Amino acid sequence: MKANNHILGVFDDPDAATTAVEQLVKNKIAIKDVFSPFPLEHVWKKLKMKTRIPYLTFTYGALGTASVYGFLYWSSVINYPLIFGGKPTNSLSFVVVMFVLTILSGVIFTLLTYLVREKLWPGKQVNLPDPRTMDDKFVIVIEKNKNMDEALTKKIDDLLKNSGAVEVNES
Amino acid sequence: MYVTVKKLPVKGLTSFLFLFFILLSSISVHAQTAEAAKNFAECRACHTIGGGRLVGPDLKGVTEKHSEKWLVSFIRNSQEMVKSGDKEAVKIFNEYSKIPMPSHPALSDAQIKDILLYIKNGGKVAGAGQAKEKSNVKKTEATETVSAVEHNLNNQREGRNNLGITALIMGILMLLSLIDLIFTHYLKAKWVHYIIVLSGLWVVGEWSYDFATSLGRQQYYQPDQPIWFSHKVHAGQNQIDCEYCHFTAETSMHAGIPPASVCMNCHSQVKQGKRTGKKEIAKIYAAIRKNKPIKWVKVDNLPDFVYFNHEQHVKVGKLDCKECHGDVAQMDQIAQVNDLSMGWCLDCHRKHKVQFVNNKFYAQYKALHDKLKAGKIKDVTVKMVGGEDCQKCHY
Amino acid sequence: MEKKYWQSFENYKKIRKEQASGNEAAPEFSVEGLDESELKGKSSRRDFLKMMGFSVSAVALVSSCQMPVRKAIPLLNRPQELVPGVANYYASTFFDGNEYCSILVKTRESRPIKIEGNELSPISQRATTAKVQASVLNLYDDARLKGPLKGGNKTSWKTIDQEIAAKLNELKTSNKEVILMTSTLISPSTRKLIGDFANMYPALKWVQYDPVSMSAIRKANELNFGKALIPFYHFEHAEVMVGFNADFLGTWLMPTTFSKQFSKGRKIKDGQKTMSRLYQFETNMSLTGSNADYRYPIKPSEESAVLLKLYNVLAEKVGATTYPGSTVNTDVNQVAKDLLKAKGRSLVVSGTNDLNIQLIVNAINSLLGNYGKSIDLSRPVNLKQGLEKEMMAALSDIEAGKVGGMLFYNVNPAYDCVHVDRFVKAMEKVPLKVSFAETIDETAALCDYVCPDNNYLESWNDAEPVKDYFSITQPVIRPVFNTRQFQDNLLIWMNNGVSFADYLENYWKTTYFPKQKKYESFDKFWFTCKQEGVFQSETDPEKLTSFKGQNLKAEKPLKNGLELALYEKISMGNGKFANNPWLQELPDPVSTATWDNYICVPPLYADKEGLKQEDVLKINGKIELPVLIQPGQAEGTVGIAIGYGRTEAGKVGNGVGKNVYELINTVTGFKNLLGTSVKIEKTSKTYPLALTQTHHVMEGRPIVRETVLGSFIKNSASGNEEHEEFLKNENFSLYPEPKFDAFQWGLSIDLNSCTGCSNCLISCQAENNVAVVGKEQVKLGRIMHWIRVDRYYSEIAENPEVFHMPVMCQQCDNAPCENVCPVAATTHSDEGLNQMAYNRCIGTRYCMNNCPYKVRRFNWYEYVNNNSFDYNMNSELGKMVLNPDVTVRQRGVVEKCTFCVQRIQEKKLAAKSENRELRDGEIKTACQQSCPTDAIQFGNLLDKESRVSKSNETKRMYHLLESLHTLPSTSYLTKVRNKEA
Amino acid sequence: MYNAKVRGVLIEGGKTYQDITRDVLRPLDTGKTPLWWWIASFFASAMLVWGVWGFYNTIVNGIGTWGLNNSVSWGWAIINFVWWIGIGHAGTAFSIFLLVLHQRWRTSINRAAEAMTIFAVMAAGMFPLIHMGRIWNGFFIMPYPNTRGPLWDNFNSPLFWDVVAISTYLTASFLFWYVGMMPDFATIREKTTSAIKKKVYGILSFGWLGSARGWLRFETAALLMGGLTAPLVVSVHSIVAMDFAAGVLPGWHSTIFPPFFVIGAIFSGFSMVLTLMIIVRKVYKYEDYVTKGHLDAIARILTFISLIMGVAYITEAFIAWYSDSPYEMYVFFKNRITGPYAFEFWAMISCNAIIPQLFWFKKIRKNITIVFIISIFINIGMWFERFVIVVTSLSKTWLPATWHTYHPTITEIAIYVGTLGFFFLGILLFLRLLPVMAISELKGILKETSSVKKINENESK
Repeated sequence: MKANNHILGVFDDPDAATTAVEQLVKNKIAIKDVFSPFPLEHVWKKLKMKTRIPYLTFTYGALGTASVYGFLYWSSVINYPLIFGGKPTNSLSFVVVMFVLTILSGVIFTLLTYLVREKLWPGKQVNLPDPRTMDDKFVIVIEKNKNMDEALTKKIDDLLKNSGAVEVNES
Repeated sequence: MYVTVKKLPVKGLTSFLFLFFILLSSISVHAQTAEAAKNFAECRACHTIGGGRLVGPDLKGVTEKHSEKWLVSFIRNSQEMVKSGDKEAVKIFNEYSKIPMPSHPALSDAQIKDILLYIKNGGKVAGAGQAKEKSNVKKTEATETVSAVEHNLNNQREGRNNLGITALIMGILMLLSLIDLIFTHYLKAKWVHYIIVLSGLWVVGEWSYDFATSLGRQQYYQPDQPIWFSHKVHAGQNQIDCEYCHFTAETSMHAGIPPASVCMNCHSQVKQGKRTGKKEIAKIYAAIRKNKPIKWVKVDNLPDFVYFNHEQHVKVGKLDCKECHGDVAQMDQIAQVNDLSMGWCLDCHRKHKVQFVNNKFYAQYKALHDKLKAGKIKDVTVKMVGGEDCQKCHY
Repeated sequence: MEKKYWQSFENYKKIRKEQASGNEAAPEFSVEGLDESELKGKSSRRDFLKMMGFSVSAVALVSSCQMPVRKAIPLLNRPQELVPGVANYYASTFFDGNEYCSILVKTRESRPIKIEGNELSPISQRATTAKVQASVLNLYDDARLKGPLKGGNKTSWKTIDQEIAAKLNELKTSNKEVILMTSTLISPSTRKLIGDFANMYPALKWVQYDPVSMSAIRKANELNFGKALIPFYHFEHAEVMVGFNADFLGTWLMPTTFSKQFSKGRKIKDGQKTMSRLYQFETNMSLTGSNADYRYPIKPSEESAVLLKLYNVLAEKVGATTYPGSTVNTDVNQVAKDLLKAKGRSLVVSGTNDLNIQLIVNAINSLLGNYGKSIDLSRPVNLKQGLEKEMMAALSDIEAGKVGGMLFYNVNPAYDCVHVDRFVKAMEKVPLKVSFAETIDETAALCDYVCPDNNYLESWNDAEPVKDYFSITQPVIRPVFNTRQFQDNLLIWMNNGVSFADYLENYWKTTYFPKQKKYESFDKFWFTCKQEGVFQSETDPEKLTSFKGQNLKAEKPLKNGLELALYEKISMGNGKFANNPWLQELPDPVSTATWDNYICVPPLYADKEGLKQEDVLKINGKIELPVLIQPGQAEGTVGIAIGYGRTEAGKVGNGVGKNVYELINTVTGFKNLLGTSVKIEKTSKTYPLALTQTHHVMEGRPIVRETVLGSFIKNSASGNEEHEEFLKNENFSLYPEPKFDAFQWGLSIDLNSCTGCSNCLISCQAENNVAVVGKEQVKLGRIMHWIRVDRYYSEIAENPEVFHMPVMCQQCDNAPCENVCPVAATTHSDEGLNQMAYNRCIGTRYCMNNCPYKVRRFNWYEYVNNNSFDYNMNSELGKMVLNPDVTVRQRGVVEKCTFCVQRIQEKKLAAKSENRELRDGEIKTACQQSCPTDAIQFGNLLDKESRVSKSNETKRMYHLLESLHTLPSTSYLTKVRNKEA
Repeated sequence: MYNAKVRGVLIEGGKTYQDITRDVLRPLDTGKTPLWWWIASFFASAMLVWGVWGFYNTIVNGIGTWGLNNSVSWGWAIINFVWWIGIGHAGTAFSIFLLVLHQRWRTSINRAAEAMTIFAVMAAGMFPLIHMGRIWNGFFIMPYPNTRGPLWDNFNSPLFWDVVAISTYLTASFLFWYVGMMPDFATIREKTTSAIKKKVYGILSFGWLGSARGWLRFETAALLMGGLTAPLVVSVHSIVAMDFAAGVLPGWHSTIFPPFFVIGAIFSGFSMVLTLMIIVRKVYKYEDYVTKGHLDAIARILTFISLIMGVAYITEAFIAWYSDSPYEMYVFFKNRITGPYAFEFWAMISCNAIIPQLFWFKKIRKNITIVFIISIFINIGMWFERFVIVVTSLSKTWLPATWHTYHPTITEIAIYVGTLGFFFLGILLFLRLLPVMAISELKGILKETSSVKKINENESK
């Protein structure tokens, strides 16, 4: 984040942070992001955040099942049919393998999608607005843009303060 | 045991195909004469036509020297004639150091006459003359130069080595680029790293797959033999039938390595070769003298848990030696051309047709016959009669 | 393709001639890659073609993944009939001094690898015994001598010949007695040769000596018929057989022949009304006893009394003279009734070597008019010619110092003589001691010269087991070591130029060739004899004087005290083959014990004395042996097997079990295995016994299904109700019934014919390279045999009914084992075989768990080239016996019966290349081939005409554990006992 | 999902967010390793080394070094395999079931439980490997493209299902576990003083930010993975059960097995969790987080499951009797309830079905020592159950002639002890190097629980 163009409202109580967000949204003030040591569901609601990962997961599962059955059928019916204990080659017991591998593909690809979407990878460099968010502080980040005049800034400060921010920093 | 009449026709057929490959003849040949040529392939062990004396006399003009009747009976069984004291016979017998010409009870008069015709013809199949001329020319060249087959082999062998080297290089490159990517950010353009790594993975992957599959296999294996023996000369130029030396191919699981005595059939006379002079042939005599059998190096090896039977494939399946051993007639030094993997066997078992109608044995496969009649299947492959079962080869 | 192999015409002619004579010798050359002893061997068809390279590597490289350079070394000159990779069969004869069998020897790359019975022999009729089957392994025994020894050190034949000849002449001049001690010799030519030898050395005294004697029978017949002979018994002509301590199916006289004959009367078809009946009075539970319809445990001391009682009952009925006998409470009336019903169609035999008893037996048989019918005096049996008194005379002579030289051929008195100690001491007095033993046995160890004899597979010989029935022994391989045949020794010492081969040929030319009319030229005759192995001369038997009755008396049964009954085991016999690991590991058909002898104790006695299995007892304060509680052992008796406790047998046989020959009963002057009274005391020790079976009753499960003749006649499906039940809802299954085209291999086992002789086990072992695992492993339940002969007792412990059931892989069509193998190592073939790919197996052993028949075997260790398993597969020589067509399994893989798939493939190929259909009966599995009672049938189930299909059609047919719906291809036929319900 | 029902006090001692962070990170941050850790690790490693000997002996000499034979060809190896898999069920059962069921009290336990799962499954995985006769050909079990035809595997074989199921289970639960730890790694990254730890945990944390959107996706992904893995908990042990149920053997061939095994697995898993957590909370002084309430909850569950087990045993026996198959009857009544293996059978019954019933008494549930002991009894009992199933059935099957008993050898014991060593070593490393409890999740529930506390106090007044 570039320096001196953010307002950070620091809270030490999740509910306070939530109310602050509520206020800001009400006043049509764009919130860049909220950092917290643990998830705050109300904040998502207020900010109307959504994710489409579940749909993807379903697709992965479906594809997984199909391809696994495809392989099983090809290998044991077409490619090299062998008789085991008088059973038909296209056996009912494929279900077991299909079931398990469906789950596997679901899990792995879901995770990958998540990592990609979040742009997370081992050794990624980060700098937090405030390291304490990893411990006990909740920080609301508001970006300052050129058309943001003194008054507005002041208003934001007050809003944050009133809704219980322990400190409001510029950075 | 002795020649059994019922054997010959079968053998005839294989050698018939064999001849076709040898002559590379594009034109269809009249069966009779073609068969004569094939029958003569055996005579070639001891006789030439205008090529000078071998074990037996040069047959050029023999048809003028003797009456056809005499020749026929002589070829049928020379020894009887010698015993019966036929002058000419005895004379020839003594002249050629009392080596009797083996009898051919199985050959019909017609066949023998046919052969004589072939000899008269100067060893040309009537009609296929041109073709044969050409092929002869080709072969004489081939002996000096490296034949296409061998060339091909070498390429493949080299190809494998090259792949190995490339893989090594790519591996090193990958390592470097990775180091650079993480620690020393020397190259700024990241995509370079990615490309190197990806292509590296590809090459190394291919190489390791190739390596893994060739484990315990020896494709392109081409050991040096105790005697510099050229199949190109024997099978190629002199057109000696494979089964002249590998005589048990139709009676046993092993094709058989010829005893030195078989070599002696010709080399008791042929004491020197075009390319190696006396040196190599002398080794045979040494072996005989020292009573030490020649230790040939086995080229085509199968693992011990695989049961392979030549009789099944050569006699029953009517496969040509080539189909597994490659075009031996084009190789000086024999190499293993196929990887002899289970997959390779099965591919053939899946494609190759069995002698389903020709061989009475298969009459027992009622259901298949019905299918065949009903036209449900066009032909019967080995697979359909259990060619994919484990215990056809593993027990 | 003959034309290719001649070199010069001389050679060519030679080959022609030799082919006719079947005895060619191709030019000599040295055999590469054999150890020095073998290097001396000269080349011929009968050589190791180790240089063939393939066969041996099949063993050595079974598991190696690196590719070694393999040499393919051809013969320098290839003999005629040898085609590498194709088996040759040669007719020959097995005779170990005790047991006779006409055989075919299967050779591959000129190595003998398997013994089969010879169909053409009227005596053994394709039957073999376990010993015969296993004898091929003796050829490859490491203990065999590599060359002649003098005073225990290597020496050359030259010195041997010179010195011995010298010594013999010396003795001749000082006319000291020279004793040639041999086993019974049934070879006419050898007997003649010995005669010649004796003419040259008049001081020579020839003693035939049998460790287990049957001289009493000869004596009795001498008294009754004026001729000391053993008649030829015909059990097939007897509807009622009564055996007294005669294990004629196991070890007595000619078990092969008798099993064949016995089985003829036991084969029974649906609707058949009659079947032969066997009564057995015996002390030990013998194999024969276990097959008897009625079995009476009796003490040895009771036998004569019981017999006399039986005689008297019969005599009264037919009004012959009766004799006063002592009282026994064994009931013989039923036996008598049956015997009288079947006059002339019955047979009474006793195995006890006791004159009184044999006299009574003869008397009974003559009462019943069995002579000339079920007993053939005109064709006497030449086995068992040894007479105790000769041996004793010899012994006393030696002790008296009259004897200057001893020659031992095929005998081992220092081990199996009753008076071992006396004998061994006496031997010191003898200046010249020569042994012709193949190995350093106990006697050879005492001798100063050992002239190793050839193995019988390396020898020329002939045999006349029964008068006018001849057979040939011909070498199928050149001597592996620097050994020489006994007869050749004699010939050389007689410095008579000919070799025994020629001697033999001449003898036949002069003696037997005239006795036939079929062949005009001797060459033809001789060729056929060698080809067929047998010859029957066309002389009509001479008549014997009629029966002269003798005074019969019976000894008084002992009231108390413990009586000992020694017996021969099927596997060990008299102990000659003790160094044969196959035989050592062969489970006794009755006790299922391997690798030991032990004291068989009757259950009640054990309870009374508080004896447990494996407790060690001391007999007469000397010999210590473990207890084996043996149901059916007669009260007041114990049984011990002879043939154990060898000290000089070799690495395998040494110190296995204890030697009990000294306990033989000699009070009557006859060596009698029965009747020594012994004292036993309990020690604190225990000794582990390796039994292959730990549970002995069927728990009321329908495993062996049986019925009695009575109810069988009413309903041939009786005893097989379960099967009817099963048929009602057959193939009640989710899946369609398996279908096959052309072939579906099936095996059928007639439990009524099967005597449980365990011959098939060894045959299978030899055919399929089954490993020997040793006592500890057997004890752990890891025996490798592909066939088990399960043995069950009925509930009554004192005298149980016994069931024998061979179980091998049942080749199920719905095989539970196939479903569970993760790597597809075991699948179903299109010929209905349950196939096992060893090289795919990773050894999860899931299939073993899931096999209801528990016929799958796991290679718990590496059994090849492993010093912890120092048996035949751990020596280069021993490995020569392996069948090159069958993979030697690696450690960690599961193996099992394959229905001898290699034989199936072989015959199919033969049919293909001869362009014809496969014939029924062409394929014979190893077990089937060796079965002396033809209990096993193998063939194509889809061919409704095949033998196996036919035998499956009977109402007696059922599948083992059929309720599991595994659909086995192996079927069983119910056992029918000829009993009153 | 964070506004679920409040369920009693979960975190005691009026902790603040900082307290939580500090408490959880304490073991990681302390510079020098405590003595008890070294001692424990020493013993664990010793066990492991002995196990390595066992492996060596087996691979070099062959399976013959075990007590198995032609009739009983599965023994301790398979018993232990099933036993470990069973234990491996707790973690996932805990975190995932309770996550999906929105059970808040799991938060202070699930991390440890999952770690336990991972190591238990790894330990279990060793047995099928070493159990193979030709381990060097083990790769045959993978359907990889090859030059043998290509020859694939037998997809009908329960053993093949095992391979698939267990590897899947291991992968899935590991990923789930790791993802759960990412925020905590980030916390360590920010809190820790040492540069190295900052670097290492930094890499491990994948650059986690903790932004609102991040949390949203995180929670969704976690829930999805959890939801997907949940069926595995059932399927894995059902499949293991099919190893037996698919067999024809009397005593194996029974439809009750899959559910029966799953329950058994959770049973042993929970008891193992109990065992471990009691130790951990003592050593790390986590009484405030892993409260008596937690233990009590687990104890109640165990009581319930043990009842189910009891019923299962009775059902088995009843069906055997009801089927009227002589073979089944024999196995249950002549070879288990009585016969050579009676001891194992009754040990199983008493440890699994009878002793846990003591949990009915509140006193006992409250007495940590007794709870601890009983939990160990259950583990033993479950081991015996597997022994009874595997060995008794095999030792006396259809044909009495093939009956044979089985006794383990020192090698088999060594291998078992070795895996125990491996397991404990793994747990010890986990305790030393990773956050033992899910920090963020604890923080997530802190507020409500503390408010609950107030409420309770008011009520109690």
